[in-house]
Amino acid sequence: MDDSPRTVPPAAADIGVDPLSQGDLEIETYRVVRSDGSFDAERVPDLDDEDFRDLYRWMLLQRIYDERATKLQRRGRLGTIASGHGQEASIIGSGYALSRDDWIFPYGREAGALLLHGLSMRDLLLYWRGIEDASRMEGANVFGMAISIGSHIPLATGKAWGLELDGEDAIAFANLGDGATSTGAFHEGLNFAGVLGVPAVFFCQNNQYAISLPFDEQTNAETVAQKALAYGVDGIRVDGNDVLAVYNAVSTARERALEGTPVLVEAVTYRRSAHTTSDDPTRYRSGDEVDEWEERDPLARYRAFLERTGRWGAIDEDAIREEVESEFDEAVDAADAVEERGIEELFAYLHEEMPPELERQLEELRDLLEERPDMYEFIEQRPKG
Amino acid sequence: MDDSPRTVPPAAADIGVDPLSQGDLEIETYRVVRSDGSFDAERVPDLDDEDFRDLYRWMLLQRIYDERATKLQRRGRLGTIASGHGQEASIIGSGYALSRDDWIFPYGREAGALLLHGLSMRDLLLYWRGIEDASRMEGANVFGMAISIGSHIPLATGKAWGLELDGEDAIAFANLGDGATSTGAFHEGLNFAGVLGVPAVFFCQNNQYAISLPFDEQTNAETVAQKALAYGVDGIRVDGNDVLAVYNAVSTARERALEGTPVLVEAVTYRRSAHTTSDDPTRYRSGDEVDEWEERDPLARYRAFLERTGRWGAIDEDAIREEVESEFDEAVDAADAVEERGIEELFAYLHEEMPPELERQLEELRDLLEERPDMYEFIEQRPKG
Amino acid sequence: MNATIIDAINDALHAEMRNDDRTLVFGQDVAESGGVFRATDGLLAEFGSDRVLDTPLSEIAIVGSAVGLATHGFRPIAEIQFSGFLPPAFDQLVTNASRIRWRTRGELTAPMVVRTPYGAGVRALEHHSESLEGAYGHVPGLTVAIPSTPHDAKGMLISAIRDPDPVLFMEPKHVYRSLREDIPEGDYTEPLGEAAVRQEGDDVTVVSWGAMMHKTLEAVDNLDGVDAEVIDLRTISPLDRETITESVRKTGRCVVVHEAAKTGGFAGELIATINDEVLLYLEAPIERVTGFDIPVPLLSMEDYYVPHPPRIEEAITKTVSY
Amino acid sequence: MNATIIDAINDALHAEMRNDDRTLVFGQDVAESGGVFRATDGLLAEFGSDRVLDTPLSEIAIVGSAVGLATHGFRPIAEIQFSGFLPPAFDQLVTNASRIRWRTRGELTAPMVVRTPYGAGVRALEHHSESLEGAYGHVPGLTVAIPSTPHDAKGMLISAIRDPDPVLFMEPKHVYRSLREDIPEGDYTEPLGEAAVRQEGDDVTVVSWGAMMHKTLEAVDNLDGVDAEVIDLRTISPLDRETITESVRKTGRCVVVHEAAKTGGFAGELIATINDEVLLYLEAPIERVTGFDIPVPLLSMEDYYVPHPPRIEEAITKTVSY
Ligand SMILES: Cc1ncc(C[n+]2csc(CCOP(=O)(O)OP(=O)(O)O)c2C)c(N)n1
Ligand SMILES: Cc1ncc(C[n+]2csc(CCOP(=O)(O)OP(=O)(O)O)c2C)c(N)n1
Ligand SMILES: [Mg+2]
Ligand SMILES: [Mg+2]
Repeated sequence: MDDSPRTVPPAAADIGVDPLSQGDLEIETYRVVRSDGSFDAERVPDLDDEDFRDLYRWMLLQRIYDERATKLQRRGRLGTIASGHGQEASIIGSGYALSRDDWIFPYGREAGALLLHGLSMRDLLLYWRGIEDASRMEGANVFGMAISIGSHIPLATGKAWGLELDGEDAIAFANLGDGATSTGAFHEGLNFAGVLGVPAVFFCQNNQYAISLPFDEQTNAETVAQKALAYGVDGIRVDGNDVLAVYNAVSTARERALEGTPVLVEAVTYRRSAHTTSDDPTRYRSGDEVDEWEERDPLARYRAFLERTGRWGAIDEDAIREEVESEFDEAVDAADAVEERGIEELFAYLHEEMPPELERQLEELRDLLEERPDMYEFIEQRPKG
Repeated sequence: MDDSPRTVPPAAADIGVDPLSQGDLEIETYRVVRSDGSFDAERVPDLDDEDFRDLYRWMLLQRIYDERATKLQRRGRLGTIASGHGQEASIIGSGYALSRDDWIFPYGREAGALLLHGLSMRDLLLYWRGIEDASRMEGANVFGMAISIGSHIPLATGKAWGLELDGEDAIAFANLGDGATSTGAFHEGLNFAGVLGVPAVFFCQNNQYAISLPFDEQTNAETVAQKALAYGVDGIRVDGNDVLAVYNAVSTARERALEGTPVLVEAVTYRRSAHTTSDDPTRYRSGDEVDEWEERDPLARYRAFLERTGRWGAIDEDAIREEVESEFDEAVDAADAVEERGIEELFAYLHEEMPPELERQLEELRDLLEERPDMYEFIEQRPKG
Repeated sequence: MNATIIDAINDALHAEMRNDDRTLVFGQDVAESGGVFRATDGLLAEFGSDRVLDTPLSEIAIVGSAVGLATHGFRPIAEIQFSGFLPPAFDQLVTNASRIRWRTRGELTAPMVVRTPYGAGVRALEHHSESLEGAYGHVPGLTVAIPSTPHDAKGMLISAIRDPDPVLFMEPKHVYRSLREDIPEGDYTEPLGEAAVRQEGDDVTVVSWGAMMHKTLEAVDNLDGVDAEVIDLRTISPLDRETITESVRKTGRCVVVHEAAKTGGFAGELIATINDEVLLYLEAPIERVTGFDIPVPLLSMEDYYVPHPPRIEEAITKTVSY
Repeated sequence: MNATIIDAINDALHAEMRNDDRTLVFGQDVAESGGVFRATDGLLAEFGSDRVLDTPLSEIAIVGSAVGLATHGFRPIAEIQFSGFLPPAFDQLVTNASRIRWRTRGELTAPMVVRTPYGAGVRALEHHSESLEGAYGHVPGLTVAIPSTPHDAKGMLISAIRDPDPVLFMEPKHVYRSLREDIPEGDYTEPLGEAAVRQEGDDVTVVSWGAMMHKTLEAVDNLDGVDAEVIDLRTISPLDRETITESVRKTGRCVVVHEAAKTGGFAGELIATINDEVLLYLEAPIERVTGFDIPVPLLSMEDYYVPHPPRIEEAITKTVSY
């Protein structure tokens, strides 16, 4: 038994083994509008002027929302938040391509898409203020925020499965980042979706970073889109700073999904802000890079398109801005007006029927609070967020 | 806010979004010897006659080992075992391409490769008899059997990383089945290997089933090899019933891995036996299919090649058979001769230093055994396995 | 009908699949082959491939997609082939299944069951014999149920399927086929969250669950002159504290038997509960008879690991004669 | 050097990376950015990118590859960014890390550390505040260590890195920066598996660990006329049973404080241990002050969840006046 080779002869060069390499792949990045505002006329989606205006409005809303929310956070009136700054075209282009009947699985940066989907801004602010009620996502087909990265992807597969079984004309739409693609949950969720052939679209905003990790260290794959091949689902790579391209890509993906082919869409974009309000990006990336992407600003590009196509004249940016600002003001006021929750809230909602032990725990806490009514005053007194 | 679209207009056909589909891929299945024994002369590896003979010998050994182990199991002298019947070319072709310095991560069916790698047959039998000592894998660079499917893949990545850091001229070689490719551990392990560029080869024997699940329900991807693209590593698809093709494929993969590109190799083969000795495959697959694959028998094909190339004359199959049979007999005798382990074995080896509580537990058991020495007689008396 | 636990589970699945067409069964090898233990045998033929499916080898996706389906109004009954393969899906249990209702203030719920055979004793391979009910029972919002008899297996499984919240249903595979009893045809339920007194007695309370229940009964049977009260816990969480404390109030002595490793095992919670409520009634320390603080050994020695009636007898004798 | 816990951890990493060139640090954002809590700040600059690496968002791969590296003779020190993201890697802990030595009868070993910040109180997002030490402490073969002071953080982390077996090192992030003390320069170790008596007393033993240690000390301080003995458990597993039982033998009363949910939490093991060995010394039931049996709420209410000194005071008073 000991005569087996201890060293191996190198394989001869001419034996003809020709591995499949990603270099063999050609992956186009779909684009409609070039950075200077020039565009491929055939690809311009067939939308009303109002829609073209709305797309701009919503991108602007996303931008203003992020700015104002960040300020609120700095003033201690929101918890940690994650901004979509720089990703407006990806967020709005995708959100705009969805039906209200679709189910969105958010992961944090897509405020505009959620609001567009019917969520109230008040609730979104309450969520970032750390108030569970807001996760009810009332009136909108929106799941709880997937703070545990990737954990929602198998849920989206299950939801899509349910939609399919019920014959509904709607999809499950999972938002995710490039980092999420490295999780086991992503893999198992996409693979199973592929096997089931359910109406799910997995929308990855490849914003080049997962906190400090650049995309080229997240995976050795050159694109996210090619990961679709591992599951036999379709992959689309789209310029994520081109709102019309994203709209087209997601519309197409949605149709394919409804026909039984799940789609992984990669929107190539850039996170221009810090990861969250707790992050300092100067530790890990250059200002030059940030500047470069500033030049590819999605709003500016879309505005150039609107100008070239004569649509800009009818758009009153200041009016939109004002409208959005006051919408935000109102949302903050509405959020502030929400009543403090009682400690009962803590114990409710975990079970349909509260188990005796949990009731006992609530009782004990109530008793103690009667004795020491000021025990938690420090909580009620501190800043919101 | 309520003016967002409730229904979505279908995307126009001509907007030019052209998703990447697996249909776009062309994936060759590498082959050297065709089923009739004819072959591609350029691809025949440059091996000695002795090597050509050895390859046959080891395949035969794998076959005989599986048959005899299955019989032993039926007689209650081994636990559940998993046979490599039908996969001999994949097992031996890959094992033969490795250096003894490489680390094999086995998953269960690759007896021949492990024996070739220096493991003693006695130990292999002891392992399937459920005796941990055998997992020591003495004298061979072999990890514990990955019974939890896929769980070993990140370990192989870590091991390869260690080999790389130490500048060793060796790879980590993970054996796995098609089922394992659906696990999160596979995904994260391969992706991380791709990022690190470590010398790891992931060798998937796609034997068309994971217990009862056919490959086309395991994933919607048409091949395992294409999953490499998700990680930016290389992929090779090889006819797993062609021992020379597997040898070439793994040799090439090994070289690439040593150069910094991990490789996922898919050997297309077939599990001709039941999944394990506890399985009844007639519940889920047709006899016709099994017969079809019997015609593609890897030993017969290789023998036809040896005949055509005039090498068969020098091979005395009966002598090999006899030699292997007696090797097996000796291994069984040696396994039977291994002394019963004492209960101390149960408590050792979990920690370098046994914690006091575990010592206490051992003490208690010892005390009880003193009082009731026959307490565990039933265990000692029953069949081995 | 005269049934083993496997028969009872199979029967419960049939019954509830008939009752409620929103139920779905899926997992590895559950459809075409009827499950590696045949628990799901016959379901595919009766209910078709829309409702009975084989899945890829993906524990995360099995549990995660069950959550997604459940929020859509289905009642998924997922199988994890062996409890040793549940850890890959632990995150889905903790992060999603157990708290979807909580996270959405009742807007979305996860009425789902994850069935899994657990425990040692069938001479299976490594990782096939784990008992981690203590860890799962510590996850708020997750019901963990463990039947020990055919009657309960059917009745509790039907309850689990109807439960509005997620249930991890752990099946003692060691006694899958070794016990038979008559169980009712058609549907009936046994409540979750309620322990059962299997045998009344005054001298000592012995609490156990799953396969250990039967070792306990054997031990109690072997002991002459000890009048033991035997409690089958049946549900790890939510815990039926009353039945336990009531019994100990009466007997003043207690032994807890479980197969999982001792340290951090669920016996701790039971002892803490007894301490909370009936400490002053205790006439002796509560004994634990458990697996040792090691992994379950491979098959040649696994039986040394599992609590054996003599160990239980010893503990009962010690407690009673304290 | 005057140090916070974060400083101490950072210092320990520097010290041990200098001592032993087989140590490697990796995890999400540990290299370029120095860690989201800056625990690994400066390591990349000093030790280079071969030994200090950012990994993809892959908890399974982080823990699994650490096992592989460790078996190759390295000493990986992996970071899981928040303990709420450890569940995806639970299987690697159970199936590989904790039992490689066992599975190979000592042939391969996994001298590795998984560091993770745990617990609530920093107003982080969902899934950032979990305390599952009870579940991890139930996995045989896994050491679970939790320091509560800068001095211990450094000394115990150095011990963990040098430990021949895997250590899950859970860091109480709530007090990462809120405490300072002088700690020795250079290397020193604090043993794993040994509890520390933080304050001696005769009336009642209060056991705690991590951030709760400090709430406990605050509560004890607030109580006049109670002479409490305060024990910092420091290691969940292996458990230092002696220090606990010795103390309770003296005081006859005990309160356990932990942040994790009550049911199935590690207090159960402590109470069981006390029951085992010093039941007859108990003059009152042992009280548990714990998180409630719910997930940690989002930031607006998380502090209601966390044991607050008044709750601890109440429990101590109740025990002492029993
Ligand atoms: C499972 C898990 N691991 C780690 C984290 C910590 N974390 C929060 S966001 C983040 C990066 C996410 O990157 P990406 O998916 O690209 O999304 P992006 O933030 O860039 O939009 C990490 C590592 C987490 N939330 N969940
Ligand atoms: C994580 C995990 N899940 C489930 C199982 C049960 N199981 C054992 S082998 C097997 C199928 C494996 O299929 P494959 O990877 O194709 O290998 P093959 O047996 O076909 O060689 C399954 C599902 C397991 N061992 N581990
Ligand atoms: Mg990103
Ligand atoms: Mg297979």
